[in-house]
Amino acid sequence: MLLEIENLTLLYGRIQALHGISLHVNEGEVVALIGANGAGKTTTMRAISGLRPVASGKILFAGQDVTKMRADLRVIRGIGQAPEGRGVFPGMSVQENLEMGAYTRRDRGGIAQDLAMVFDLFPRLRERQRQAGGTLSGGEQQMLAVGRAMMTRPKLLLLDEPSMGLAPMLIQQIFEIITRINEQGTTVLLVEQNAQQALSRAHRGYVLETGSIVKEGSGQELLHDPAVKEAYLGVA
Amino acid sequence: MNAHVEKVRSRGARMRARWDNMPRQVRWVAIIALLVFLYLLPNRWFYINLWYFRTMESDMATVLFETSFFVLLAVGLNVVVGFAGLLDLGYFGFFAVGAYTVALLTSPESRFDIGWPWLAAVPVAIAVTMLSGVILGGPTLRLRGDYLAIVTLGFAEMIRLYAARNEGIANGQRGIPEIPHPVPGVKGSDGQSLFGVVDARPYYWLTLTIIIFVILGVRNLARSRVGRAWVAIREDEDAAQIMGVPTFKYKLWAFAIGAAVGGLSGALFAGKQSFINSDSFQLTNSILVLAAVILGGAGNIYGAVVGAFITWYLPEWVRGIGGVIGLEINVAEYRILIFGAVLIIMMIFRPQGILPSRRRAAEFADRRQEAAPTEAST
Amino acid sequence: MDFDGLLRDFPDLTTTGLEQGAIYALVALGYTLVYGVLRLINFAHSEVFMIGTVAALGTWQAIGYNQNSSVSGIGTVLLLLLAGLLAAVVASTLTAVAVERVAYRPLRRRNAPPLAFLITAIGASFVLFEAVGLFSDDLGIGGERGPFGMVDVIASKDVINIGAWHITNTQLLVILSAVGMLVALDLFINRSRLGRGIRAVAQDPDTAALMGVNKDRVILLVFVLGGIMAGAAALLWNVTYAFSRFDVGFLIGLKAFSAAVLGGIGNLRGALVGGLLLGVVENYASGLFGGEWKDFTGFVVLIVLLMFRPTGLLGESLGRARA
Amino acid sequence: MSDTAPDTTTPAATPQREALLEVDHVTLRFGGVVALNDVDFTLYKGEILGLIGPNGAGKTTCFNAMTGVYTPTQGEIRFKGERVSGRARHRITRMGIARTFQNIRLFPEMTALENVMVGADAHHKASVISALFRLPRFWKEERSGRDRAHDLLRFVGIERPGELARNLSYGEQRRLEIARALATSPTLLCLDEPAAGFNPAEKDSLLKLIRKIRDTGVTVLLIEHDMRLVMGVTDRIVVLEFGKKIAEGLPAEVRDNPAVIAAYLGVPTDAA
Amino acid sequence: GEDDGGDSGSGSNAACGMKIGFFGALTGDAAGLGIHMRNGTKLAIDQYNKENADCTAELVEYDSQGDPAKAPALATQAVGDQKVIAVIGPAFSGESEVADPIFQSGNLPTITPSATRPSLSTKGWSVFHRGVGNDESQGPAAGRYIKNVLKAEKVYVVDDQSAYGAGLADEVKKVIGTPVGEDKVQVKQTNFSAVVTKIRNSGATALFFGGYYTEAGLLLKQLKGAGWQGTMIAGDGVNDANFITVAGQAVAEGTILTCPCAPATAAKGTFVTDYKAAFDNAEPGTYADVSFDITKIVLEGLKDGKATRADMLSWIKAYNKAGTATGVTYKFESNGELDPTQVIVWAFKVQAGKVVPDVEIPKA
Ligand SMILES: Nc1ncnc2c1ncn2[C@@H]1O[C@H](COP(=O)(O)OP(=O)(O)OP(=O)(O)O)[C@@H](O)[C@H]1O
Ligand SMILES: Nc1ncnc2c1ncn2[C@@H]1O[C@H](COP(=O)(O)OP(=O)(O)OP(=O)(O)O)[C@@H](O)[C@H]1O
Ligand SMILES: CC(C)C[C@H](N)C(=O)O
Ligand SMILES: [Mg+2]
Ligand SMILES: [Mg+2]
Repeated sequence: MLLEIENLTLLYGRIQALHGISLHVNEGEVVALIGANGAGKTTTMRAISGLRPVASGKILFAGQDVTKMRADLRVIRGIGQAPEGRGVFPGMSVQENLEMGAYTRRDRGGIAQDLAMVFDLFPRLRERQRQAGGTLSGGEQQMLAVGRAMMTRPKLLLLDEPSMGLAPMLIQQIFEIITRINEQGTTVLLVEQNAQQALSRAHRGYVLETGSIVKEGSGQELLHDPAVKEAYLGVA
Repeated sequence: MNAHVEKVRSRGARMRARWDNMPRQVRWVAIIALLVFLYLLPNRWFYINLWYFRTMESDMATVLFETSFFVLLAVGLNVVVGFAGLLDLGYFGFFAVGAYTVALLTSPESRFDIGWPWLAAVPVAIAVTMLSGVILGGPTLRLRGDYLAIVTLGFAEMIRLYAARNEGIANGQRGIPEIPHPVPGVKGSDGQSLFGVVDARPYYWLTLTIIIFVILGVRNLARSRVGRAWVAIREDEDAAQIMGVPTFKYKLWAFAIGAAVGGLSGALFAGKQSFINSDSFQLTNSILVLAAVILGGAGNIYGAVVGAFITWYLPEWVRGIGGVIGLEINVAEYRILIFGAVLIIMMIFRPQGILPSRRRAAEFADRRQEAAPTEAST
Repeated sequence: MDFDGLLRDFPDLTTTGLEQGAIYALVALGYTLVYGVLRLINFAHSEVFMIGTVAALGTWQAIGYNQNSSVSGIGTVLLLLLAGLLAAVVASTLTAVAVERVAYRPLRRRNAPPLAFLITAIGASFVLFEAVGLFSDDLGIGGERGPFGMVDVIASKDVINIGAWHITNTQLLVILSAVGMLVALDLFINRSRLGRGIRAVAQDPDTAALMGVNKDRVILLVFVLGGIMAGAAALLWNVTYAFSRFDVGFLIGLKAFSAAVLGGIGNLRGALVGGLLLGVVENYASGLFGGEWKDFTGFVVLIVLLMFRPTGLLGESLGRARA
Repeated sequence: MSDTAPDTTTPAATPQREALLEVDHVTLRFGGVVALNDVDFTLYKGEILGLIGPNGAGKTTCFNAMTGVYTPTQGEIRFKGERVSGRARHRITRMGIARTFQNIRLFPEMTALENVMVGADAHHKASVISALFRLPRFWKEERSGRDRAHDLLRFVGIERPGELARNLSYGEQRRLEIARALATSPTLLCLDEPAAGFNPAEKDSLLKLIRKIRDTGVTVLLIEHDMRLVMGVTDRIVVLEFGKKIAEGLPAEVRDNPAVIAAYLGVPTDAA
Repeated sequence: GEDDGGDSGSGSNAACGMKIGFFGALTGDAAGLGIHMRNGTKLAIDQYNKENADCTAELVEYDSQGDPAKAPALATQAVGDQKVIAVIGPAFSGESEVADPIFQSGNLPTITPSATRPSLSTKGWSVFHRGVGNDESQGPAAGRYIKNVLKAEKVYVVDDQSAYGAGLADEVKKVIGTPVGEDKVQVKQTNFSAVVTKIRNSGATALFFGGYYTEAGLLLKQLKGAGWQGTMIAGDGVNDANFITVAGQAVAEGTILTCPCAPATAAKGTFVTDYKAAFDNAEPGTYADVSFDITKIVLEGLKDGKATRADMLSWIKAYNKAGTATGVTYKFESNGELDPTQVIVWAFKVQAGKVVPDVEIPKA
């Protein structure tokens, strides 16, 4: 098990956002986390990457307890994230943003190779190499955020709604990319509103409702679960 | 630790709720009692019984007067910094404009030598200060955040440096002496003018009364569309504009109102002190007022009052504490040092201020929760 | 207005202005670095500088050189410079780090609102300069709150004389070292990995953490860099003016902060440009209108310039571009 | 308030259409980047117009030009026959254009109710003086603004008016943005990707909300990448690519336009 | 303070338990000057108290830091304390302009040992007395010294814009004619590069500085650093050992300092030895002797039973006796000025790191 979460609770001021959730991700899997607005998906991601402190519970990564570890140290351990809201460094060029992704890496050769790969995946970014991140369009920033997370070469890649704000054609593409990196050996935890796509590509999935996990199963199981269908797939 | 802070917060919230829930009459009685207390405070027969509270080394009434005009300044600056979110580092510039206007119009030693009575000069001083606020704000309020801070600071320094010049109308470092005291017509029981040199009580009463009126006015503004617009500007100026808030106009209003209050306190200061020179307007003073506002809790009028009280009264009170606790050292000398340390400690333990506005209290409570994990790994 | 005088003195006013400006610039770097990363005006930075001047002075006195000593021999000069530099840099850096630890870090831990930091910084500033003011008598570096005279390390001599234009050895030293330090710092921030980390924290601290940047270490580093620059500035100040006082940081701090804003706060090169410009403009104003207009004109230029270039001469660079 | 899906081909195609907003050959450059290139279209009173196109096509830039954030390099934008650019932003709002943001920009430390009241204040006249002395006009406006804000919150479905905006969930925040924009009493409401981050069920309720808004007489301009939503709610669609308009027409026409398919939709499996 | 009344219970009719204020800079940039005067006053009171152990007087210090802005609060405090029967000071002209009107309204008599701005005696303050000559004697004397002794042709004049510095510079200019250049600096200024450039390039061989020692020291240091070779002349505000501390010995060497007083180090009687014994072997500084003598005026008044401010005021006005330290006969004119026949002006010189008396400058 690469990631294991036990009984996690998290507070925002007086609001309890997570009510003791438990989930796990096995090495080599794509796991999808779906749920309505405000269900706590992003909150879960932030807890895993260490951006928010948890109130109780445990997070184990590769067998090690990382519950209280600083976020930057978790990155070194191998957790990479493309955050919700993209988090592009507005004053850095596209290229520098991508290089930031490789901040903890020392292998120059590997970095150059990955940079080329990201540019191949998103030709738009290559065109805009020197443009400041802050002036990119919404979708361009989304590409940058995903590309940058890939540059960290994580063991576990956390993607928070990577398709948000992308044009239909690109949505298709981004899911293909996710499958591809997974095949190359990266484990992926994916939060998506596009549940159809997410579940059909995921090995397993969890459904989150108001801070609790209400369902789990293989991607296909969930995809065909009538309740899930009604709530998240929009097949009325 | 966290649990402790949580408790403090909820205690504050609980007290606030309890106050809000009290019957109207009870609240009125409490307010009136407080006011009576404040008006009685500078009388020797009254404060002499407040052993540890009163100032031991300096004249209580004088300290109270100084504190009160400092409170007035804080209430004015709170409009600018606390409500509209404009960081003004040069608030004393307006204070100086008010004081100099009065001095020039009233003092026989001024270049104009027209010798107006103090009372007649006050409205002019307020108007001139307001105008100077508009003149400064007009071209500079479009600047954002910290740029505005340095511009206001520069403005205050410009006024001070201009005043420090010998040849200017402000008489340089020599300043303008012999500014008349307020309302010479009003006589005290001894037949002397009530507003004299030695007895500071009338000045305190005058300032206290003014503060009450200013607070009422500012409160009305804060609880209106004007106040809402200020908060919106503070939160997200672009969004406010697009929601139809004429941001520039409201910022200018905040500036002008703040300036007017600053000018008014400058006028009071000149009338009491009867002398001003450029040294009375050092930058440190602006910074002290700002510290008062933030210490008290920016955005809350009563916070500003409490903050200003602490900022001014505490160091004066510390002066006399050496004798009380039986220490040989001259505490008076260390009072600024102590005050600096108090600032740090207070802000560490109550970063949102002593009496934060409800809004900011809530904001802080949430932010605190969001602090990221800090422990390094094993 | 004295146009003839200005014309006559123009070359010299320029060099002395650059000399003063170079010191402004080095101190300005501290403001700009901290501002760029934390979006806070570090009010205590003026004291970081002041402590540097006092430390160098104290060291010199300890080695036996006071205001009445005369220094001869290049060896002694170098020794004094080195000892002074070491003392100033160490003292300034320690002060900067102490300020971060005492006045900033606890607040950061609590996610305090930005204005709170302003106040703790002001508090720290009060404590530092009051302490030096009160105890300088006991420390033997000057009377209580009084001026501290000190040894003139480098007897200044004209090294370049072109007509009416004199440049002294100290002026050359001050200007060149300031420019050199800035170039080094600029390279560090823009080229090195740590430098990129600093910029990342400046623009988006949360995301920077997701890239593996240790925020606390970056912030510490920023204070250390600011302290080093302030320490160097303190030494150069001592060499030029051979004088200090408990409140000497106040005006320099104010000017340096103005210089940082003038050049575009958060922008390193802006700090240099702003500092030099401010130094020179003030001198020209003194020449033209008289010494009493010096500081006044500095602020006028600042305000007028900001009205036309609202983010300073070179704009912001470390910080977020505001989209 | 009928919830039946509308026949997308019929409405608003009638001839006596009154132009509300004219984008008149607008070009906008950022240095070398041409974000808008001679874009030209008209928005008619009472319709819902969709603005779509690939990422970076210039849609948000177009919004920004309409709301006074940017000034066109060439060409002009007219609202009710009057030029928009060059006016202060708050005046543009008072002319009747309101918008939401692609990245949510509420006043996070104000309550939901206060957020909406700020919008409602756009048309209030009470001066600083009348607020200072609590003159009758102040009370009148304050009461009507509050009532209107409560109505709007109910309209968009937010149940906790006293909650701070920052504590609302993402979806609620998006709806609050709409309520706040509506409070300025706009004739034109511009929505920038309002469904981003919504799941299909939530998108459905948004779709109903947009129709409800149109039924109150407000014209709507909608940027959205979700084709089901766009096809389901808009009357007409304008398509941008690389800052140029490449198509304009009824939803059905646009959907089948080969240029649009090539540039934007891709293989049409995804679109509902 | 608010003590209970002191009991005047001694045998004679002397006024007991009264306070004498000293008003001047005890800390800060110009503290060097203030401290010597305070010491002179303290010495006088201590001696008095030793002789009258059963009926003492108390010294109250009002540390103004020489800052006019700090003066009103302190003056008000002094006026408010009815036990304060007279004030020695204020020491500087700037603070006098501010504080004296307040003393006037409290009818609290003052004798200043040092505030020399001429106009102080023209404001109609009946409480004002000056124990030395004013700058109408000091300024012209300095001017004559520049013309007759230094024989400088090209003189530059700089002042610090203070009530004292600017006024003194004006008096000097009246005598020396048009200077080659003039400039103004600010109190607390530290960088004088522009002024330095101007002075150096003007070709001036002498500089008159009107102001206090810190700015003077810094200015001179920077001037010499820039290669200027001329001589600086300054008034009593610079006449203090601290000037040399700021400027450094080498730089200060040869500077001429005036004072409307005689050298305190050569004071009469036992003053110098008493002073050294009382204050750590320190040499008495400028005006220490004057302060000592004028304090004794007040002390004699107390001894004579003057227990109210009004009585003390008439005592001072009627006083006519030579001081033991200065030898000057203290007799005040109706405007508070010292009897003009008693006014002397000395020139001092910095030599080998010390301020030493040079010559008494002859009148006119
Ligand atoms: N900074 C915050 N302060 C207070 N409450 C918050 C904060 N961030 C999120 N919440 C609340 O926590 C709950 C979970 O939010 P979260 O962002 O994790 O949801 P989500 O599942 O990612 O939703 P979405 O699909 O809208 O992104 C919501 O009720 C939200 O209102
Ligand atoms: N300030 C700017 N400087 C330079 N280029 C800019 C600036 N603002 C936008 N651009 C560029 O203009 C183009 C249009 O951007 P815009 O935000 O309008 O796209 P969009 O159609 O809204 O895309 P999306 O669907 O991804 O949000 C983009 O390529 C963007 O990089
Ligand atoms: C102590 C003296 C130097 C004071 C000076 N003569 C003045 O009038 O201010
Ligand atoms: Mg989310
Ligand atoms: Mg967009």
